[in-house]
Amino acid sequence: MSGLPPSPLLALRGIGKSFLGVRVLDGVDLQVRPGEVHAVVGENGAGKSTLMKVVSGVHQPDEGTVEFAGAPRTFRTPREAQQAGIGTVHQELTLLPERTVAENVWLGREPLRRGLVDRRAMLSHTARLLASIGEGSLPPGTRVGRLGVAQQQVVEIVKALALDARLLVMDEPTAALADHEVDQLYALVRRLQEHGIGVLYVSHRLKEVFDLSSRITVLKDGRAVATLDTADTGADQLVRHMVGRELSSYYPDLARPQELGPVRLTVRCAGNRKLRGIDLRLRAGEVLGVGGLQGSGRSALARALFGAAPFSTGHVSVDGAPVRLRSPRAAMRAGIAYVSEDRKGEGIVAEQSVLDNALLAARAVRAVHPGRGGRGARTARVRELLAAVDLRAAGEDQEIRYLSGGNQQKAVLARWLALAPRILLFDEPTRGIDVGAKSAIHDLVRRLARDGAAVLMVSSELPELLGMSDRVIVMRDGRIAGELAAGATEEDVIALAVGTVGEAAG
Amino acid sequence: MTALAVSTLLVLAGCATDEPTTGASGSPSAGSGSGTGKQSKFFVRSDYEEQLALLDAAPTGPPGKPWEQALDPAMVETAKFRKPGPYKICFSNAGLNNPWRQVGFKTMQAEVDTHRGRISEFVHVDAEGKDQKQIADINDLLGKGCHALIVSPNTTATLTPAVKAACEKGLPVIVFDRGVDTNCPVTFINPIGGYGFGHVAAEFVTRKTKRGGKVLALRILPGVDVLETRWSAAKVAFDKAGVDVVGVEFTDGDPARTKKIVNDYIQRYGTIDGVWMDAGAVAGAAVEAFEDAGKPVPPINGEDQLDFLKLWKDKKLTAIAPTYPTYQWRTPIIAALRILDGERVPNPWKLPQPTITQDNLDEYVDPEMPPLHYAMCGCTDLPGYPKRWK
Amino acid sequence: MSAAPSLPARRTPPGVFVALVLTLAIGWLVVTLDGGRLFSLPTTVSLLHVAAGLGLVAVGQTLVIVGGSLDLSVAYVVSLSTLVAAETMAGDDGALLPAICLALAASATIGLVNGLLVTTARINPFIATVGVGLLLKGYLDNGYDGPAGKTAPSLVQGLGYQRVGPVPLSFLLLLAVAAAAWFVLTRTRFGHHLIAVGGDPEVARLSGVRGTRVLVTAHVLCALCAGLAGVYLASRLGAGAPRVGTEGLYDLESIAAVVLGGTALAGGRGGVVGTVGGVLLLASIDAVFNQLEVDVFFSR
Amino acid sequence: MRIARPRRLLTFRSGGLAPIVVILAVLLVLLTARQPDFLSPPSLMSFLGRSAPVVLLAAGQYFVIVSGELDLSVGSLVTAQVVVAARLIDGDPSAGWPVGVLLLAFGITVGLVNGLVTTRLRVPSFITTLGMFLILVGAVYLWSDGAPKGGLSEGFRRLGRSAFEDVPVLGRIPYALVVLLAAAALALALTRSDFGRTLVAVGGNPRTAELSGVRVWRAKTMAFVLSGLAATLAAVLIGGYSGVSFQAGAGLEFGAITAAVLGGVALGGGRGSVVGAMLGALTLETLFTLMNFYGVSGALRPTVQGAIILFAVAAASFRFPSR
Repeated sequence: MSGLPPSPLLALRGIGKSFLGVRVLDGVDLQVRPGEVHAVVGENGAGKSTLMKVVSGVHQPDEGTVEFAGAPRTFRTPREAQQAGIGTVHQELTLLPERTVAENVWLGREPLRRGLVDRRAMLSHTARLLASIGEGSLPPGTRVGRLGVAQQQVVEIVKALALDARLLVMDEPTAALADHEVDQLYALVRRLQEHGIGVLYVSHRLKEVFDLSSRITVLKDGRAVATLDTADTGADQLVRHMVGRELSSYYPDLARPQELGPVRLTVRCAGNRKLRGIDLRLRAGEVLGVGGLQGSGRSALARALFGAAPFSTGHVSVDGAPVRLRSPRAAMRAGIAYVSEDRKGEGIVAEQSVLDNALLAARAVRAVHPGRGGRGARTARVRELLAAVDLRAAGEDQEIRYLSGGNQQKAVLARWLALAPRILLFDEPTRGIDVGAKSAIHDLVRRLARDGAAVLMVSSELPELLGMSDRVIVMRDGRIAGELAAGATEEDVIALAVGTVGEAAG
Repeated sequence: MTALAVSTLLVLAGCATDEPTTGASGSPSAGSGSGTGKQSKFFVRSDYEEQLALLDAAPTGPPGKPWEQALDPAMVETAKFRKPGPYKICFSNAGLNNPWRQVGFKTMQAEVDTHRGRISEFVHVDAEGKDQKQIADINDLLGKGCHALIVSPNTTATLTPAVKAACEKGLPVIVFDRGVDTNCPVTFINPIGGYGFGHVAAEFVTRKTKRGGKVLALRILPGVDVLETRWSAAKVAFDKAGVDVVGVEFTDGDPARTKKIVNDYIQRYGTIDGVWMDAGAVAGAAVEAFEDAGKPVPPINGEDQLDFLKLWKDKKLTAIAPTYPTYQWRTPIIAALRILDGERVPNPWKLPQPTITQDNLDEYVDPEMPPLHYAMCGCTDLPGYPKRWK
Repeated sequence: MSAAPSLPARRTPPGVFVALVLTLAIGWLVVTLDGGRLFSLPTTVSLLHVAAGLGLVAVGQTLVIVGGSLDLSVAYVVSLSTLVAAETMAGDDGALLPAICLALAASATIGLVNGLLVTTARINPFIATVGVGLLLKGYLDNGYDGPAGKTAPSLVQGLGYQRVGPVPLSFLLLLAVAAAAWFVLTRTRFGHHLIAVGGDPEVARLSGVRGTRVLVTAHVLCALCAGLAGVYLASRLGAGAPRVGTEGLYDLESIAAVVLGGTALAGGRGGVVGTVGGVLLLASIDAVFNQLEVDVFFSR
Repeated sequence: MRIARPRRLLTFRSGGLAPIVVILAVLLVLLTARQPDFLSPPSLMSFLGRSAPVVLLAAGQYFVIVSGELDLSVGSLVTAQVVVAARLIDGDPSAGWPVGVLLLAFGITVGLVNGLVTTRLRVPSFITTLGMFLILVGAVYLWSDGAPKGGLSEGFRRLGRSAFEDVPVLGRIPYALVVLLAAAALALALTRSDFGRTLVAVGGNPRTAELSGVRVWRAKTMAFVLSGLAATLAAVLIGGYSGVSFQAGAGLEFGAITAAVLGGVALGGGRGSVVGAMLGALTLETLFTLMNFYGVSGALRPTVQGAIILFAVAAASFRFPSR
């Protein structure tokens, strides 16, 4: 880190940023030299995305300074950062499929000639830029919608370069790419490097990080814990920097062997667009943790089991009987419940009351099983459940949007418990929930398992995953990369997730 | 524009300002004068006086055939249009969008049928009540080799350029029902007109309503010249007689709206002593409103539509039905043939405009005909009666 | 919101023009069998007149729809514009220019209101423009009892009835306006930004496009086009007509023309060329039906 | 579950009933000031009776709006039903019941088509129902050659026109009011049923609803069917009240939407109550009557409606399905 030969292109000093009192970035220092690919790695929630947004002008830091090209700068909007020469390649593509490559590249700053858009110049500039990064074969007049994802990624990069960018921020650029496309991207990044452009490269995939970068900064809990020269660093060493936190919180006891019941759910050779070759067995009384990086297929697995994004191949059986989980209703009929990771978007109906939210599923399937208890009895049952999950609200008629995240989650849980499900799928059950409510939900999950339910729990929080699960499977690239028994360490999970361990189980 | 808007507002607001302030009892003080508002901008005094004079004029022409009669005719030469038959006659129709026009058009078709030998083709284009379409229609018809063009304009002002353009083509143009702002057509056929209608009805209502009684005026739409003239004549009559017109309301020809309005007025004034209407379409609804409110139906005027005539007869109403006779749809065909023969025709061709009163009511009530039929169709002698009109 | 990249989407859809040719061919056949003539001079002139009125509105509508919005108040703007123009002219050729300017200014103001409601007040464009339309309807119903004003005779003779061969002056005006709109969409920054805002407002924002300003401008231009259509109709009718816009169903037909022309209702795709095709298609269908609806009694 | 505060009956939160009740009360005070006997039983009964169709339509529209859609076809459906009924009955008293059944079937069919095209073909509802509007207007025009034919029998008209006479205190109670009260009770029961509650969830968050096992398409289609049924009932009442006319349903769709919005039903779905929508319709009718009593031109109605829609929608933080 010392004695940098060329002066840094970008220098972040003591960057701090809080959202609603939560410290997301804390005194981050980071420097990018011209022509350097500087990788930023870290667990989910380590602050990578926020850091990138600070650099690209989307967020403004609460403290610390940003120096670019030797001068301190404040970027109030993305546009200001762009004008300064910082281009951003976003995780999701920000292209208009109906417009041509050239039109996309120059959007917002179309070249003018006598007050009119100079289309010829637009095309020729684009062609030149494409040629300069060795993508000359891509015709600038093509509609972006006709291009493959990798080519679109190229357009996205050219769009950033068209600003005469000297620093390129790339946030998970390979998230949407196939393997051979990733190679193309490598080549492209290397050529950028040759042009003296600095690249800030965020990725989950350690392989890419090692392949491309010259230095790596590891973020953990909002701090830059290390900046390492890639050449001198091994994968094990990197993973150790990424994890390694004391397990302080309390988790309920795991299942004792005699508490494990028969196999509830069996999945064989199942797959869909996002998943391949899924084989798993889930026993009654068991909490099966699902780990993996973002986009590895861990959420896709839960959604496939619930029929929200169903398996297109393979076999699933519940309690020995084959089932086809084509829709949420079908899954519900099979006794499966699902708590989504996106509570606001998929979990609650914000403007309805707590009671309405808790009754939603019971009401929805009543049509299927008419006459299963009167309405009064059902409402009474849900009221009991709301009490059982210890939901705190001003009243059952209060709109759920005024409740805390934890109480909202309890209402969602009560909704499912009203159906007495045999299999529960949790995706990030404690995301965005305060500590107290979190352990209450952990207790609830365990209690459900103890009462005979089979639980599958997706979590990106390693302590939670390891603390709650009787068994952990780790997803990578849509497959189950491996399985870990209780007592595994965070390093074990990360190693499987990023793929430093050989394709043990994949 | 604004001035016009404001003035119209004033017209309408006039009903409010002149209206007696409601006391605690809610019953207004009586007979403070007429609430008829400003005179319509369509009102032309000379036309008004002319029409009122025509009401008493004796028609010339074959007796018993009012559609061939003319009032106070001034004949014009048509020799230059003389052509050997048979003829192709074209008709640009403003629309068929109300029962009056439907009855009229059937009558016209029947009239054409009586001239089978002389008319080889009768071309009809329906403008569906759209000015734009009628302009295009007239333009289209000019290319179809018509020997004569009959136009029933959708609106006066907006059709004038198109009719002028047609005249310039040199073929005889006959306008009926609504007029145009040009003298180029060979003749303009219509009955005496709105002033006559409005006047007759207003006189009747004035005469039958007790002194100081409250009269409600119901109008269909603003801006339709035929209807505007009816109201403006009634206004003159009411003003002259000092009738207390408590409201002038537009019904849109919507019976539901009519009933609501009448209902509101009955509530507001306790009783309404006379109803004047500019058209008969919603007269039935107005009568129902009184019945539903449990009030006696006051003196009222309607039109020659059978539902009203039947109601009148069955409920023994005090009523009158001035008409805007549908037999005028026969006249353009007759006129066209005369013009093509080079015979002189009256211009303007003013048709008599009979009124149905208690005395001759029974002649016109035919229980076999549908409720929306117009009794004054002059069609009983035409081929296909009565089936064609059912 | 937008189509998946893999979906095959045409750039300038020739579909509407194929449909146009087919309609004319089939229409010609049917009308001929029916004993009429579809391509007589008067019929052609009428067709082009219908296309001119609808086209002017539809070209404006294209701009807002491409921008991801919509304008359902155009019919009332058209009516209002005929009235403003005809009443200001009052039959006087001298007042021609001020009258047209006033009509266009009134229209532009309504467009501005629409634009601000949609962008700044964040009201759904459908609701916002219907709301504004209802406001205007009340004003027109209340303030006007039929045709008013008198169009300057020179305008009636010129824009209203003058033609070059079978082509009315008004259709040439439409072509000029359409060409201008095409030029704006393809050759100006505003046009590029408008399409981007329609395609994805967030992408446009990240690329530094000022979406509000662009969309408001589009609404103003749309209302201006409707205002121009009003001036044309005033020239055709010789007077201002408070119900001509709604009678002509200019709101719905203009949207239909735009959609037929291959412009996506969600925005971000399409153009003026297709719209003109859509307008001609609708006008042709209209002409064919008009010819067929001509009742001919005892033709031999 | 722990309850910290007692629940309030009328809260001023958005979507609550308090605002519309206050507006209605103010209008009634103004109206009574002008016309003291407006609140006397006979006048009030007749006002309620003749307002019944619009109130019914507002209730129908509530179901559609709360599910996140719009139904613009109701006005044309009312006209179509009245015109069809008149032509089929043509004064024949015995045809009343069969035609009534036919009308119901027709209303349900229109609702089904609206719903299925919107949900299954994923056409935005305002396009679907606008198309339905045009189709119905065009079809009725073609079928009747531009002017209504035939007539309704007295028996058929009784529901919309007659009343229970000589009721103590109230005087006469229009049948229409009884129909309205029955329909309102039914609507209220529906909104409290499983269907009604899930429908609100569908409008509030279709993803959540889908993932909780709700068949979103079915719920929305049912809402359209209910709107079609309400339109049918309204058509019977309007036809009965005033007989056949081409104007029978003109503008009622905007009236119903305005009423619902005025009553606190959020365009975009998920919020509002059917009682609010019905009170909204009553408020709108009161407002129009008030305008009439104060001598304001009826031509200004659209302006009032437009202003209400714009204000109400701008005031509520407005969401709408963007598709």
